Amino acid sequence: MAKIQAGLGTSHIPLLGRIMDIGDSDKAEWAPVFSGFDFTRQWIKEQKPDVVILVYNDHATTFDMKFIPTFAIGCAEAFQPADEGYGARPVPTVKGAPELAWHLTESLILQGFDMTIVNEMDVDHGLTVPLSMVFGEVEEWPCRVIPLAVNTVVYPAPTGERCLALGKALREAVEQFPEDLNVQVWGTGGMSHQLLGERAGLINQPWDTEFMDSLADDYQRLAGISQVEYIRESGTEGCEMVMWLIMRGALKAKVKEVHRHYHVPVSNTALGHIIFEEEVSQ
Amino acid sequence: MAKIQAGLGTSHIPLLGRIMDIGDSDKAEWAPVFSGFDFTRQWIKEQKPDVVILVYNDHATTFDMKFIPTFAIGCAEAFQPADEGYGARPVPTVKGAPELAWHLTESLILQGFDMTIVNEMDVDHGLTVPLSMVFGEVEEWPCRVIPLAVNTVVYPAPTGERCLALGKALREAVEQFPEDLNVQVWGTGGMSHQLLGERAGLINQPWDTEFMDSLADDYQRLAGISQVEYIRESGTEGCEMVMWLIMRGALKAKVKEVHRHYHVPVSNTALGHIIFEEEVSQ
Amino acid sequence: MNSNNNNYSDIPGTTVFDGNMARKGFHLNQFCMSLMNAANRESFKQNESAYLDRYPLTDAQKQAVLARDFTQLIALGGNIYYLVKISSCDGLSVAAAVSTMTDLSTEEYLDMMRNGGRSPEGNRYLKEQQ
Amino acid sequence: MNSNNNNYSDIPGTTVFDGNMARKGFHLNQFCMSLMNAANRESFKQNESAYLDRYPLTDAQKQAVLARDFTQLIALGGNIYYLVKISSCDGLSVAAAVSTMTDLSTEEYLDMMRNGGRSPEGNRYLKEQQ
Ligand SMILES: [Fe+3]
Ligand SMILES: [Fe+3]
Repeated sequence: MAKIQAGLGTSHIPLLGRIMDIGDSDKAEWAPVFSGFDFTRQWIKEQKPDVVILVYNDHATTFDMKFIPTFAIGCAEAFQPADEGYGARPVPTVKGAPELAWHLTESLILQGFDMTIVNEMDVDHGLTVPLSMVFGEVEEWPCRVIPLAVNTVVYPAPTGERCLALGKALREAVEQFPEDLNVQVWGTGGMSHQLLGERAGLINQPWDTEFMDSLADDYQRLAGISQVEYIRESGTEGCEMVMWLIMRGALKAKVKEVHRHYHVPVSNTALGHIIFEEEVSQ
Repeated sequence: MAKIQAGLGTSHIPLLGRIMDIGDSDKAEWAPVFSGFDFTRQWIKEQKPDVVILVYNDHATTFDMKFIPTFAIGCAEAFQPADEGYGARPVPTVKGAPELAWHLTESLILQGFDMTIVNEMDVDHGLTVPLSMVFGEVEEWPCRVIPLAVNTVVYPAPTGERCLALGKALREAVEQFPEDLNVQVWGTGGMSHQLLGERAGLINQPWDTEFMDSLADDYQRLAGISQVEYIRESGTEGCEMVMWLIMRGALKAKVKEVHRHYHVPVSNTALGHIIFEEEVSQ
Repeated sequence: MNSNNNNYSDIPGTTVFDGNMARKGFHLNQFCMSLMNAANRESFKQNESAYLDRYPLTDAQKQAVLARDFTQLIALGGNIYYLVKISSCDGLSVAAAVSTMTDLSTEEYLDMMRNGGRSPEGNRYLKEQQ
Repeated sequence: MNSNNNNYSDIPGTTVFDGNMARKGFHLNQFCMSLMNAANRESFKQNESAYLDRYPLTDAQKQAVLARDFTQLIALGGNIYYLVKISSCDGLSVAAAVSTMTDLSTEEYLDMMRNGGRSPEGNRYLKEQQ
């Protein structure tokens, strides 16, 4: 049977993709950012996930103002890195896991989640930057990916409670899939940032730290944070953190934090990264 | 405050729109079909709804295989009748109710429904045929309409329970809207029909009758019917009946059936139509 | 006949348009969708094969479109709401297209419908038909 | 400044992209979206006004696009993820575009970011700023 035993949270800052793509990630000035992923790149080689359910938000790339799905699940065979206005990122095609994705879709809808099924889409930095940060520069992504796009662009985003519940339902669904697959869920986005208005550039380090401190054990409280509170405390784009709650919901109640990284700033944003493992029962 | 005091269920059979559009609806052969709406056309003049939340499914018109939303709510100012392959129906533009629609969207998402927000779309026979059946031939539709599109084309459709819950949540949301508006919810689609395979043409009259008999009081049981049971008993397209449950969920527990009409066949389909009123507390 | 492999595969003469079928039929259905556009319908009518070559369909799918073999098109992942865009293009009614999948002629099918449609009796489970 | 009228309208210097803003800015944002296409970017650069006339924008929206007045564009319903498609087209970084909405120069803004960003202290409620 398929199983989930680890999850990961990370910001998905476009600038970091750009830096990797132009070959600057080894430069000393970026060491404080990229060194926080050294552990991760080793860890992922040991974990060898077969499939990553990658939770991210589309940034006006595949979805425009016509249709704005709250939760969209990518069931396609493959997803091309999107041209976000300066050509597509020179990274490999993202291979999907359509059998598992359709299984999840069916299970989630029957569990009462109102998914939008996506059979064709390009994926933007929200999805490809986490892959780059975790896997580095590779010829092929070493796992298949199921994109799970969450609306955080148009108010309101789904609530924290709803995201936590979606994570739990995802786990249920994964555990019913007959193939032996090592599945990970990644929550991406955040941490504090605000890209507009006179208040642009807001960063709330204590808030971000508190969020990461609470995610292992006190996640029920985090799920109660409203979007208005996220905006007030951590900026208009701070509500992307609900996507980390989907990852957390997909893991057991007891998890171990095996890695953490926090850095301010990357362009307009606070970068956060965390890794959880479950204890594996033998 | 806005209120809901009546609801209506009806099939949305494309042929009936066609018959009206070519001016044949007065012909004797169609009397058994259209006479069942005589009561309705009088009734709607007395009811004068300001807004109808019209629950229907898109039939590969606005949504293709790329994006398939489970629940999509139309927030646009207006919706054009779609060209479904032989020119658009010669009926008026459908005027939206964007303020109420956005209010509902926000409320539904905060209540845990994962809506797809739609800001531009054409509407097919699923939406315009019920308008024609109820209002007849008019220069302008006499009310505004919020399209609520439900996926019933790709398996799985949302469950009956989920649809009933969505109806309840819609009522909650409507009742919180500050403007004095008379809102109706219409559930459309069904009844038994199957448009494919060796079993095409399936019609289950006892099943349809039982469904209409149970909708006022025994709707909880109806909500437990699985899509597989709908398909087995009332044909592949029979599961459109879940959309009537959204209408039922939006009404009080106690309702009065004030009208019913049933006719077999209209082309491939059993036609069903029902009207419920709530008792108005003075 | 049906093309599914699931808890609805015991329903006779019925294919449920599920994820498996949707995967098989993605390009076939998107081709059908293109016929919603009048200019595309014109191109298709002028040279069906050439038009079909614009889409990455399997040979079996192309043959089935050319032959208007709806039974086969359903088995190859076509969805009926998409497929009727082909028959509309041909000027056929939905009922006429649908009837070709049954063992009845269109006239017999319409007669059956006028007489109340196909009964569910004996049509719920494959095993009833053995 | 903000353009909302809701329970988040007491947050200083912040406009939440809600239904009201989405309605106001629908065509403005769809115009921005069109700049994802290289040929469209070329046409826009060649004659901005003519290109803008393809979209049913208000005069104020057109003026604000021409003036690259992001503060105004946000107030008129623009969403930042859409608006940066204009500044990308100009070859500006997101940070440079964003900084124009603050009372800082781009250099001062980048300095503030390097020093840990804008503090939330005093920036949570309008009333704190009076
Ligand atoms: Fe983001
Ligand atoms: Fe229908």
